[in-house]
Amino acid sequence: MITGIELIKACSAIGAGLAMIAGIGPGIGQGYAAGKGAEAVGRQPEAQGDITRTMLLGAAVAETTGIYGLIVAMILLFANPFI
Amino acid sequence: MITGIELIKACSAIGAGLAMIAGIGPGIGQGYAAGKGAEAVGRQPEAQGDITRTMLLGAAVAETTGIYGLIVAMILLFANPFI
Amino acid sequence: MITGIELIKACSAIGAGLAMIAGIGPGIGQGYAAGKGAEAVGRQPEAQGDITRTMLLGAAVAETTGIYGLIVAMILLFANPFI
Amino acid sequence: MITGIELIKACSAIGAGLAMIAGIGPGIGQGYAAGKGAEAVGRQPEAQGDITRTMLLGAAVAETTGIYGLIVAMILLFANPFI
Amino acid sequence: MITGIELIKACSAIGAGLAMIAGIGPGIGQGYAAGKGAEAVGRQPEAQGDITRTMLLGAAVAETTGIYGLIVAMILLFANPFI
Amino acid sequence: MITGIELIKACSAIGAGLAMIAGIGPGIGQGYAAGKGAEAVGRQPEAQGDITRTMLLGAAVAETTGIYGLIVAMILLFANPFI
Amino acid sequence: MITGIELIKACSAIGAGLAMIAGIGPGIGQGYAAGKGAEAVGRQPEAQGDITRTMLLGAAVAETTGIYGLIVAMILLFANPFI
Amino acid sequence: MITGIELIKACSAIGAGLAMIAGIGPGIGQGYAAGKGAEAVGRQPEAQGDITRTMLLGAAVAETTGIYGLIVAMILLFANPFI
Amino acid sequence: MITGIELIKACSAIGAGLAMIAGIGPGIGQGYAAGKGAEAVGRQPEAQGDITRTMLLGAAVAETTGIYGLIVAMILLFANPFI
Amino acid sequence: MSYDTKVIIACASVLGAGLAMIAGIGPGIGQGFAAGKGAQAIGDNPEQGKGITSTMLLGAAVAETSGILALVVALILIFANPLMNATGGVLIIGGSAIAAGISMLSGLGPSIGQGYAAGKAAETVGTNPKNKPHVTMLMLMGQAVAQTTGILALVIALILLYANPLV
Ligand code: NA
Ligand code: NA
Ligand code: NA
Ligand code: NA
Ligand code: NA
Ligand code: NA
Ligand code: NA
Ligand code: NA
Ligand code: NA
Ligand code: NA
Repeated sequence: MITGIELIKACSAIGAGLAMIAGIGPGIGQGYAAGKGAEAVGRQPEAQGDITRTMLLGAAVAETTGIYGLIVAMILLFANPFI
Repeated sequence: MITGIELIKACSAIGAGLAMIAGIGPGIGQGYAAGKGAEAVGRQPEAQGDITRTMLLGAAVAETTGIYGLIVAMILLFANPFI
Repeated sequence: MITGIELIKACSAIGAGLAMIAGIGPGIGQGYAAGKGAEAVGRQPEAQGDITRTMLLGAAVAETTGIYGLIVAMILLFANPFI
Repeated sequence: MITGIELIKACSAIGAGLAMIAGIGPGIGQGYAAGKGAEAVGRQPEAQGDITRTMLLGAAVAETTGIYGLIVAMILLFANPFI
Repeated sequence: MITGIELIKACSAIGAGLAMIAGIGPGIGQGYAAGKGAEAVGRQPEAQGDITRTMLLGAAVAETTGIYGLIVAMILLFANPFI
Repeated sequence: MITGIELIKACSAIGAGLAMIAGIGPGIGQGYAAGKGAEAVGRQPEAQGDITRTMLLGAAVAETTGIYGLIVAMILLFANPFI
Repeated sequence: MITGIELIKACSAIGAGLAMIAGIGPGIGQGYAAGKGAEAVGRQPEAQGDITRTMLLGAAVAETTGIYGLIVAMILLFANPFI
Repeated sequence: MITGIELIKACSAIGAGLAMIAGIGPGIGQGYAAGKGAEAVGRQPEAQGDITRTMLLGAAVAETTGIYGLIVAMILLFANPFI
Repeated sequence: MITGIELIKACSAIGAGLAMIAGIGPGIGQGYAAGKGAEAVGRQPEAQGDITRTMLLGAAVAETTGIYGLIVAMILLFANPFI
Repeated sequence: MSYDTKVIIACASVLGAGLAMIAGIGPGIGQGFAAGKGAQAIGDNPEQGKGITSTMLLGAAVAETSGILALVVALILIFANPLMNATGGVLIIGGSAIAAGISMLSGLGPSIGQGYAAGKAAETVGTNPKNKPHVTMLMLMGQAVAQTTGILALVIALILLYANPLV
C-alpha cells in the first residue's frame, strides 16, 4: 500500500533531480567566460586584474539560476511544504 | 490510499522541478555576456565602466525568464492554488 | 479516491512547469545580446545610446515567447478552463 | 472515478505545456538578432534605421513557430475539439 | 470508465504538444538569419534589397519543418484518423 | 474498456508527435544557411546566383531528416501497419 | 483486453518516433555545411565545383546517423522481430 | 494477458528508439566538418586532397558513437539476451 | 505489493540520475575554456602561467553546478531525508 | 498482473541502456568540431599536416571516453547486469537501472567540450607549430578538468549498479 505522503516524497525526489538540470546553463556560460578570460589575459597580460574581475563578476551573475535550482531542490528535500 | 490532494502535491513537486530548467538559459546567456565583457575590458580598459554597465543591464534582462521559472516553482510549492 | 478534477489539477501543475522551459530561449538569446552590446559599447563608447537602445529593443522582442510560457502557466494555475 | 473527458483535459494541460517549449527557438534566435543588430548599429550608426528594420523583419519571421505553439496551447485550453 | 477513444484523444493532445517542439529549430535558424541580415545591411546598405530577399528566401525554406509540426498537430486535433 | 488497437492508436499519436521533433535540425541548419547566404550576397552581389543555388542545394540536403520524420509520422497516422 | 503483441506494437510506435529524433543532427550539420558552402562560393566562384563537391561529400557522411534512425524506425514498423 | 517476455519486448522497442538519438551528435559534428572542409577547399583548392582526407578521417572518428547507438539498438532488437 | 518506501527509493534513484545531467554544462564550458587556453598558449607561450591560471580559475567557477548536482544525488542515495 | 522480478529489471535495463547511449551525442559533436578545425588547419598550413592530425586525433581520442563509458554501462545493463541478482524491492532495482542510464547522459558535456579543445589545439598547432608541446599540454590539462563531471556521473552509475545503498 502506498500512502499519499510516500507518493509526494517519491515525486519530490524526482523534482529535486529535475531542478538540478538548471546547472547546465551556468556550467556552459561560465566555461565560456573562462575561455574568453584566458584568451584576453594572453593578449593583454597587463590588464589581467580587470579581465579577471569582469569575468568573475559576470560569472557570479550567471551562477544565480543554478543556485535557484539548488534552493528548490533543497526545499523539496529538507523543507518540503507538502509533507 | 492516495487522495487527490496528495496527487496534486506530488505532481506540483515535479512541476516545480521542471520550471527550474528554464535556468539553463540565463546561465548560458549571462556567461556569454561575462566572456564578452572580460574580452572587451581587456581591449579597452578605459571603457570598463561602460562595458560593465551594459553587460549587467543586458544580464538583468536575460535573468527574467529564470525568475519566472522560480516564481512558478514557488507558487507551486508555497501558494499552490490547487490545494 | 482521486477525482477527475484532482487529476486535472495535478497535470496542470506539470503543464505549468513544462511551459516555463520556454524561458531557456530568451535567457540565452538576451544574454548573447548583452555580450554583443558590451562588446560594441567598448568599441564605440560614443554610440552607447544607440547600441543600448537596439539591444533592449531586440531583447524585448526576444522576451515574448518566455512571456507566452508564463501566461500559459498562469492560465493553468489561476484561470484553468478545465476546472 | 475519473471520466474520459477528465483524462483528456488532464493530458491537454500537459500538451499545452509541451507546445510552449517551442518558444526556446525564437527566444534564442531573436536574441542573436538583437546582439547582431546592436553590434551593427555601433559600427554604422548612420544605418540604424535600415539595420533595425531588417532585424525586426527577420525577428518577426522567427516568431512564427513560437506563435504556432501558443495557438496549439490555446486550442487545447480554450477550443479543445476533444471535449 | 475511460473508453479507448478517450485515451486516443488524451494521447493526441500530448502528441500535438510534442509536435510543436519542432518549432525550436526555425526559431533559432531564422533568428540567426535575421541577425546576419541586419549585420549585412549595416555594412552594405545599398545591397539591402538583395540581402533581405536572400534572407527571406532562406527563412522560408527554414520554416518548413515548423509547418510540418503544425500540420501534424492540426491533424491530431481536427482530422484525427484514429477517432 | 480499452482495446489493444485503441492503445496502439493512442501511442501512435504520441509517436507521430515525437517524430516531428526531428524538424528542429533542418530549422536551425537551414536558418544558418540563410544567414550565411544573406551575408555572402551582401558582400558579392554579383555572385548572387551561385550563392543562392549553393544555399538552396545545401538546404535541400538538410531537409531530408525532417522529411523522414514527417514520413514516419504520416505512416503512423495514415498507413499504420499495426492496426 | 490488451494482448502482449498489441502492447509491443504500441511501444514500437513510440520507439519509431524516438528514433527519428536523431534527424536533428544531420539537419543542423548539413545546414551549417550549406551556409559555409554558400559563403565559400561567394568568395571563390571559380572554385564552385570543388566547394560543392566537398560540401556534398561531407553532408553525405553527416546523413548516416539520420538514416540509421530511419532504418530502426522502419524495422520497428515493418519488420518488427518482436511480433 | 501480457507475458513478461512481451513486456520486455515492448520496453526494448522504446530502448532501441532512445539509443538512436545518439545520432544527433555525429550529424552535427560531421556537418560542421563538411562546412569547414568546403570553406578550406575554397581557400586552398591545391590542398583539396589533404583537406578532404583530414575531414573524412575526423568524421570517421566522429561516427563511432552513432554506431554504438545503432549496435545497442540492434542488440535490443535482434540479440536481446532478456528474451 | 509495492510499498511506499520502495517507491520513494526508486524515484530517488531516478532523481539522482537526473541531477547528474547538470554535469553536461561544466563539461562543455570547461572544454571551451581548454580550447581557448590551448589557442592562447600557442600564440603567447610566454604568458602560459597567466593563461593557465585564468583558465583554471574560470573552470573552477564553472564546476560548481556540476558539484551541486553531485551533492543532491549523494543526498538522495546516502542521506535520503525521505526514508 | 504480477511479473517475475527479473522481468521488471530487464525492462528497466533495456530502457536504461537506450538512455545511456544518448550520451553519444557528445563525442559526435566534439570530434566533428575537431575534424572541421583539423581540415581547416591543414588547408591553411599543409606543411604542418602531421602535427595537426596527431593533435586532432589525440584530442578526439580523449573526447571519445564518455561515449565508451556510456557504451560500457549499456552493455553491462544488457549482458552482465549485477542488479539481476539483487534482492530487494523490484521497483528500486528497476529505478536504479534506469537511473544509471540517465546519469551517463552527463558525459555528453565533457565530450563536446573536449572535442572543442581538440579542434582549437589542432588549429593552433597549425599556426604555431613550435609551441606544440605547450598547446598539447594545456589541451590535455583542460580536457582533464572537463572530464570530471563525466567521471562523477560514472561513479553514480556504478554505485547504482554495484553498491546501491537504496536496495
Ligand atoms: Na543568473
Ligand atoms: Na529575459
Ligand atoms: Na519573441
Ligand atoms: Na518562423
Ligand atoms: Na525546412
Ligand atoms: Na539531410
Ligand atoms: Na554520419
Ligand atoms: Na567518436
Ligand atoms: Na558555476
Ligand atoms: Na569538470
